[in-house]
Amino acid sequence: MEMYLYIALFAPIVGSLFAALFGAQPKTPIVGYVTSALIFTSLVASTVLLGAVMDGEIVHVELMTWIAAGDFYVPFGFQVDQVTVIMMMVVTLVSTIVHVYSIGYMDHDKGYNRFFSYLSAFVFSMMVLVMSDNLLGLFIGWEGVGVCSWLLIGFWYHKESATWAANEAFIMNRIADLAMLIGIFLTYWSMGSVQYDVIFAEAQYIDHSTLVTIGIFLFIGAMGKSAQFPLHTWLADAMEGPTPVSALIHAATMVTAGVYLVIRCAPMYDLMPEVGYFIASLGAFVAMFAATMALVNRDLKRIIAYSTLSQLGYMFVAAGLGAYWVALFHLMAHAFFKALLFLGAGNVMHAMDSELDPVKMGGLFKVMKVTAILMIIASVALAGIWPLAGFFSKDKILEVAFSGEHYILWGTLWVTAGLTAFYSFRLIMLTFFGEERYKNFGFHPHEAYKYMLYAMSPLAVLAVIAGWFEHQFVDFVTQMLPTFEFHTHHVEMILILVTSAIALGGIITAIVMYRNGPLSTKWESQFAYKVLINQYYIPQIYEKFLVQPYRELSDIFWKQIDMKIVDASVDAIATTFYNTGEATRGMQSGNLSTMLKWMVAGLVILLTLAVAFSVGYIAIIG
Amino acid sequence: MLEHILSILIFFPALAALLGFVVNKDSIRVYGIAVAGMEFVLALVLWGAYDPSIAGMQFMERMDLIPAFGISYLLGIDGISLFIIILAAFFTFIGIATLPNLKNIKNLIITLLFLQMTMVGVFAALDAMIFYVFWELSLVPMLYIIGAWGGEKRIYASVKFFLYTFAGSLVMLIGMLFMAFFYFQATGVWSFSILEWYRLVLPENIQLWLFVAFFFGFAIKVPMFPFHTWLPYAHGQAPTIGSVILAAILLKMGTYAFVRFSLPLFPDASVYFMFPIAILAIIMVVYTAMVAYAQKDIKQVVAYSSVSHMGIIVLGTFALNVEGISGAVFLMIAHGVVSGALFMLVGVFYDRRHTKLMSDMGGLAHIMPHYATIFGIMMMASVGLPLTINFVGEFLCLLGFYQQSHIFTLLAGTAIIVGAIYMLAAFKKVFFGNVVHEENKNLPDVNKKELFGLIPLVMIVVWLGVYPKPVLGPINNSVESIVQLMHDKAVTQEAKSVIPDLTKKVVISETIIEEVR
Amino acid sequence: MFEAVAFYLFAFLTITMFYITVTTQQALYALTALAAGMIFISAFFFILGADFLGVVQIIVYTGAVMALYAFGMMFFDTTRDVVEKRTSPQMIFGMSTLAAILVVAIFVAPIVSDNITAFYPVVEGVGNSQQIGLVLFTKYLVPFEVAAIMLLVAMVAGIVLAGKKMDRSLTLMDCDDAETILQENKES
Amino acid sequence: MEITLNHYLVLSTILFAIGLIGVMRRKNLLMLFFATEILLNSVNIGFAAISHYYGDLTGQMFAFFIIAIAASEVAVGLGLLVLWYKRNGSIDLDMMSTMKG
Amino acid sequence: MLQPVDISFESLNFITLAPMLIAVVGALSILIIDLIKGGLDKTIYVMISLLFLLLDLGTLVDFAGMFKENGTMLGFFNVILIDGIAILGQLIIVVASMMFLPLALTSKRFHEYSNPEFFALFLFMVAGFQFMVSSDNLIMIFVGLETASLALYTLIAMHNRSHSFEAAVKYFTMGALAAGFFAFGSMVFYALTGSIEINQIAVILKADDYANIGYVLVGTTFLLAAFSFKLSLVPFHTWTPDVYEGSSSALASYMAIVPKIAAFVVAMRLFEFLVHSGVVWLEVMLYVIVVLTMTLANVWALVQSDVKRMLAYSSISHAGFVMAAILIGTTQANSALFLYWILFSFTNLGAFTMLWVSRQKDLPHGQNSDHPFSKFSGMVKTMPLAATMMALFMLSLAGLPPFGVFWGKVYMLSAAVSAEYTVLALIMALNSAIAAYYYLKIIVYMFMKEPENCGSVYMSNASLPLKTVIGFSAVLTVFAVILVNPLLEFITPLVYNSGF
Repeated sequence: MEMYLYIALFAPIVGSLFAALFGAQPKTPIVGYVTSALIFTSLVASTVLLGAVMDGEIVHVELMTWIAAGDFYVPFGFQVDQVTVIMMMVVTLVSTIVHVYSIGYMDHDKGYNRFFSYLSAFVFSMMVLVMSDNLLGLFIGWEGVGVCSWLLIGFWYHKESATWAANEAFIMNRIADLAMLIGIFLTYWSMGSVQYDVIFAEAQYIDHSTLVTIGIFLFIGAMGKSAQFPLHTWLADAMEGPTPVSALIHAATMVTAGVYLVIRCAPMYDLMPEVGYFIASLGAFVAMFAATMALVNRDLKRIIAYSTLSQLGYMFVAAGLGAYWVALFHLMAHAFFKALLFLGAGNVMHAMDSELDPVKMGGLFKVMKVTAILMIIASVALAGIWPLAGFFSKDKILEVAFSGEHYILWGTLWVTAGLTAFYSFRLIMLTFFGEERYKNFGFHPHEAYKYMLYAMSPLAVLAVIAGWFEHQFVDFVTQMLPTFEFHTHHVEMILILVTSAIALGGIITAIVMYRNGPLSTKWESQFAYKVLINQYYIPQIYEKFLVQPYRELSDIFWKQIDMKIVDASVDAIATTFYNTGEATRGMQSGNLSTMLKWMVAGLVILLTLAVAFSVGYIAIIG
Repeated sequence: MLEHILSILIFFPALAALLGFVVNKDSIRVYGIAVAGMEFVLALVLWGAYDPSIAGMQFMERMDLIPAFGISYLLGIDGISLFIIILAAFFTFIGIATLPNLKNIKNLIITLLFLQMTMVGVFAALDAMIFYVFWELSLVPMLYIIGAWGGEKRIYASVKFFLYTFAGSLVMLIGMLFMAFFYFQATGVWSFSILEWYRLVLPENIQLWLFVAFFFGFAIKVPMFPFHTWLPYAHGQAPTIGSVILAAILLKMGTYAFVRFSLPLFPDASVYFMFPIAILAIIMVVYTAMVAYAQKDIKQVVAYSSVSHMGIIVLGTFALNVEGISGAVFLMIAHGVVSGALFMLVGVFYDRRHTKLMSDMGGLAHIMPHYATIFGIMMMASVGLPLTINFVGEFLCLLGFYQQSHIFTLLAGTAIIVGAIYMLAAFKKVFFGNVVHEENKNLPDVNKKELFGLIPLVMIVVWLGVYPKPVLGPINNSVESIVQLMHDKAVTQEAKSVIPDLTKKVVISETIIEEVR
Repeated sequence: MFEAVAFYLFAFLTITMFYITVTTQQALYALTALAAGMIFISAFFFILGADFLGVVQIIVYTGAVMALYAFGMMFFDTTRDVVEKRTSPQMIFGMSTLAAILVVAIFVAPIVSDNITAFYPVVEGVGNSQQIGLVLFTKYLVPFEVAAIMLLVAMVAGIVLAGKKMDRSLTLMDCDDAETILQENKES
Repeated sequence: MEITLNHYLVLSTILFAIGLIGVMRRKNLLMLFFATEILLNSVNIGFAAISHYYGDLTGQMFAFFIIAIAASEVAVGLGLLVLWYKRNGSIDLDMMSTMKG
Repeated sequence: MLQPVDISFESLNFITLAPMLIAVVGALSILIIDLIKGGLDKTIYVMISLLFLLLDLGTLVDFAGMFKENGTMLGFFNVILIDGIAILGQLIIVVASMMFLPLALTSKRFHEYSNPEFFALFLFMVAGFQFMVSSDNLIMIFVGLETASLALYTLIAMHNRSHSFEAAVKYFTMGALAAGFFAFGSMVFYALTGSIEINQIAVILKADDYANIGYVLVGTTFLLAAFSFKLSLVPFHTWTPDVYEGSSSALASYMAIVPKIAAFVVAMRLFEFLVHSGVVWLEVMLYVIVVLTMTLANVWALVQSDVKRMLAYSSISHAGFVMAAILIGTTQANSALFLYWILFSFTNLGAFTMLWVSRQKDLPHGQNSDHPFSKFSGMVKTMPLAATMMALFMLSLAGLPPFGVFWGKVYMLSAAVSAEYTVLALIMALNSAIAAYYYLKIIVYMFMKEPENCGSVYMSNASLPLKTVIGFSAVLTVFAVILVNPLLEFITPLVYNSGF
């Protein structure tokens, strides 16, 4: 099995390096094929591993030592267990689809080769992230996906907005990464290792406050990657990247890494329910918060991005409340339908010459039937309508909240479910139905390549059926993760009905409201709209109170402090000496009389001191 | 030959430099490459012959120079110095190999070979006075390199560099003389041998004073805030080769000296000053990173980033545990490679356009993709991406210091944020966007000569990032012996508790430790 | 009593003479006053029983040195009034007076010591010159000879410096001229 | 009213101070040299007096050597003056400040 | 009645006088040769002088051997005192004089060397200095000092140009004043103790327990002023730059070494016991003077525009540095004094000789002094080897390891540190840093600027002997580290046995 593990792990990087060989050249079609094939190989290997794990075999290998200093020892260790293998499946599957899809999507881009190189590198990093058997290995992947995300967001680096967004994403993630590092440090110094098996075994013996600190710091790390408030702004901006990237990285895989971390550290978080409750509360808040922003946004991809954010909030609620398997389940389901949604959006963009404002579209159903259907499936799944995947996973989360008697959380999520359905169908309606407004803007939309659509189809299938395997899934992952005791059997059906009702209500409202295209611009002047469209003014606040002061402070540090104080004081010492020299060189007037006077003066001074001293001496000695 | 390999390493380049006066101007480049190459091979031989399982000094050489005053020509290396020597040889080699066409190249190459002598000498010396000799002597070639081949304010920069470091090291010299005097008082003989000094246990108040004296010399060299202002000038004005060597090797002398002198000689003082120095280090990290962000000249960005990274090294050194110190030593190597490479990269553009202002660049990724790629890799290494060389060092430094203080580590850890900010901002300004300057449109990408220098660096960055053991292992062994020595020598209870006890390993402390009255 | 009178008289005279020497505008007055002062000093020597010294003082100073200075004065043509720019006389007098007061403040106190012994005691009844001679040619033989050398040096120096050879400077000439001069010297 | 050694020492000091005045005040080099003679002579009085009061000949010896030194100095000094005068036509020392700083 | 004097020849210890006599005889023979046959070339006089000095040196070396067995030697009624420091002083004087002589063999004609009297006076001067250091009798010291000084004034003037006359007159006049100080100071000590022998004075003062502190201090003040003049300590230094500038570079280099070491030896005899007597005043004064001299001289050197003048100030600073040894007063410090001075003399000689070989007869237009900094612009491009040499000497003077002066500096600092003069040591060290600036200045000119003239000017005065001297100094400067141990092993016992 080790071989399959290595294949699964290293196939993507081989692809990436292969693509990198052609990096600076114009499009080389073979690059796309080879990388896709290698990712597919990885998928196959993962599937084999899945089989093995299902048979109860946990694969654990140690490739080689990485860092060993003092008592600190970290190897390159990989472990394939139930959670890992699920993640591997999700990652490789979505990646394979995105790769194939990208062959078409990036067809005309001159950075074609580069793109595949980055994309495969991302897959590799993600695999490292999920497969590592220790926190530091996870951190490798963690940073690796960060870099790939930076590269891919800034893929069209001639665009100012793209590079800006890339940097923002990277830096924001770095803030969280620092917390994560601190968490790792604390783990090491309190438990003596960063290996999962050691720390999970050790966790219950250490000081509770230390454990809580570790938990909080690791979670802050997760917040960055999963774009939780207040580190969420980068995700929407990250939509500057090519759409397949958004599908893969900013929907299906990377952003869920935070959730994965919490799930992975379940044995630890289990010991600190107070932190878990905090996680859940934050998750619920973000779910609602992001959903509201999605309501009014006029950017196709950003809407989906906010939706992602919102769904991540759901996952955190589940994970925080201890229902780790539910979180993982929603993670998986979400990966499928959200990737599908993004890829669909990609098709639309492709058709519309990269136009993203749904207000300028409308009636696209006629020209892009398949895409439209795929996106509708994804949206229905997202909205959580039976029998699609989203229904099963989301419903479980609400149930979890209810079961833990966290009614506020439940209420929030419940409302959010309605909002989710609403904005999803607002998007669908604006894009595919109603008046064909795109004609006013001179677009000539066309359907995407066939194979792109074929590539998307597995996702569609999964978005539909994934939920049906809930029981098998539960059985499988709870071999490792703790099971969650639901106390809601008596109200289970009611809950389902209530939830489905609000989802359906949201859909119907959206359809009704947007059946004739966008709303009038009148309400755009309303306060609520302004707040939402400006993302609660948070980016502005960041710009004004963090970025700008930082920039100005840097300038002050350089020009005022470094140059004018620190450096100038050094120079001042030198110039003082020099100026003393200049000022006193007149002493050497070259006039003999003056020289003689100096000599006598020296004598007189010495004499004065001598006499003063001897008078003093005599006075003391007597 | 192996018994004298250190002497050979030191004096071979110097001798070659003298002979180089005879070599014809047109052939001097090849001569330089050949000599530096041989030196590099010798350094590799040294590595090959080095026994990583021994923690103490190896390849020791001893010759009495001034027995009446206890000065002897005493050489030896351990894991800490070995790799810096190799790095020095390596950078001189690729530095000479990638030299662009400058005026007076003969003088430059001869000077570089002399510089190489001093660099190896500093790291191989085990006698404080010999150490001091090379330490000071290294200023002269650098002075010349900056002053003669530098930019507009080169004279100001070079003289500032010289005087500043010179002044600092004179204070250090006083410290050394005191140390020798205390040794004399304790034993009745003069000695400047560091190994002999290691055996001396000093009372805490004396340690404090001596620590401060040594600190001045080292801190200016590192350079630590607020003694750092010579560095931006030196880097800003120096030619590429000067910056490369300065950043890669010369700065490391300061931090190396902390490990070699300050820690084992004054363990109690090290504990006493741990937090003040940590505060300075944090200021270095954050403040200079912010200053770097404000720069308009790409070379200044890299220069300030050097200061920032040196802050982490200092912090790791004063973690006073094996993890931190090993990390610091490893980061010295790492930072040497990465900042050296970054300076070379800046030089690549400078050679083409004779400007270092970022406003004169922009969109270079379109024109020079290979350049951008290598720069990108080095930048990522610089911001401490895992699986690159810097990460290992930075991680261990911070990890080590975390044992001493959580909050300080958190503050210093912001390095990974602020570091990313200025680096990414600079990268964006240089490489992203559209090409706005007409002159830039036809710039050639990196050529073979430059690749010859850069590719090995990229390989090292990745290799040691993925598999640091060949380097980290020996470093770790030697650091362990130092930490144990510190623990054994510590006088105060506080120091004993702060510095970990590693009694499982038998180290130098077996030797008799003598008390000063 | 006689001693006191003599002391104060000569002290007054010497001080006056020397004061004139350093303040007068007339070089001739200065020279004359100096010579007179020297003679009065020799009077002290006689009072103090240093007859030999007194004689030497008169011969060397009043004879040789003064003659030399007189010659110099004629040479330099300084018989007329010397115009000197005055620069802060207060400071000059102040400093000197201060120095004098300081030293005097110390010197008014008697020397307290039981350990002073005369290493070369004055022998009663023997002529001063005889005693001097004895000490000079035993104990101070070497300094005496060195003093002779010193006088030789002074002589050579005087000759070289004031001599004709110094009139034309080889240092300032270009090489050819210098060679010619040397040639001439050789021939002469 | 006995004349003690201190009287002579004070006299010597006063004369020395007068000599100092001359040294500082004189701009004519020749007259400056006079002042240096005064300095040495004042010391001679002191030596002779000490010699007398201690009954020791050493002081007289010193005075004797000082006279010799003074004489030699005059020779060399005048030689230099002659040289200077021949070159510059003046012995005013204010003329003599071509080197300074 | 007087007793007849009965003196055995052996008791005179005639040998103690031998070295000086050789020099005197040499001087006389030169005068005689000139009488017999005039117009001889300078080379013959150089060689004769060298030979005599060699003889002189030989005797001294012999002495050093004898000294090791017998300890202090007295001769001629205890007027001549040969102890360790006398031998060391004489050795330095003679060796430095020997190194000076080849500098006369320039390719250009200079006035002084064409006069045989120059060499005679030179040898007299050497003898004078030798007398000065080998006695503790104030008369002997005074007479020796004056002999040497009078000769030196003449030698300066013999360069025969306006500047050198000015220099000689200034030096002479101030020297006369200093002679007055010396005489007065001696008188005070004589009044105090009835003796003019330093050892005797020390004994009597100690017996009196320094009861007449006022007298002691006044006497010390005058002597300190007199020696400060000789050693060019602030504020008695004012003659130094002018005299160095006025005299030829060769003589300047000589003046920076020999008169000062002679004065140092005497100062050591004079002040050492006073410093150790617990007269705090002297310690404080010396401290202040040392610090002022080092610092101010450095500060003034910073602003100079002529290399020679800069070197003059730097030599003041070096003297101040070395004076610290007398303040510290331990055996190590006094050994350091000699070590420093020996090592300094080579470097100093080299530096001044570099100026000497570049001496032009006619100053180009717009050049006011012999060696302005701008003259050396871009020297490395036209005369790389010469520039390297010059840089070497400058770096050595700056105290950069491993060159000569550095070892002296280290040993001196170590002495300061060992005697717990920490602050002084720090000031000394930081002064080296200030000094480095002006030494660097010329390096900057030579290596970092563009040439303004063709390179020939730097060698305009060169000849084989001069180049040899430079090479010799350079070799000694570079490989000084090898010399240090033998020197220390030679110096320390000599100093220790002399009781310092």
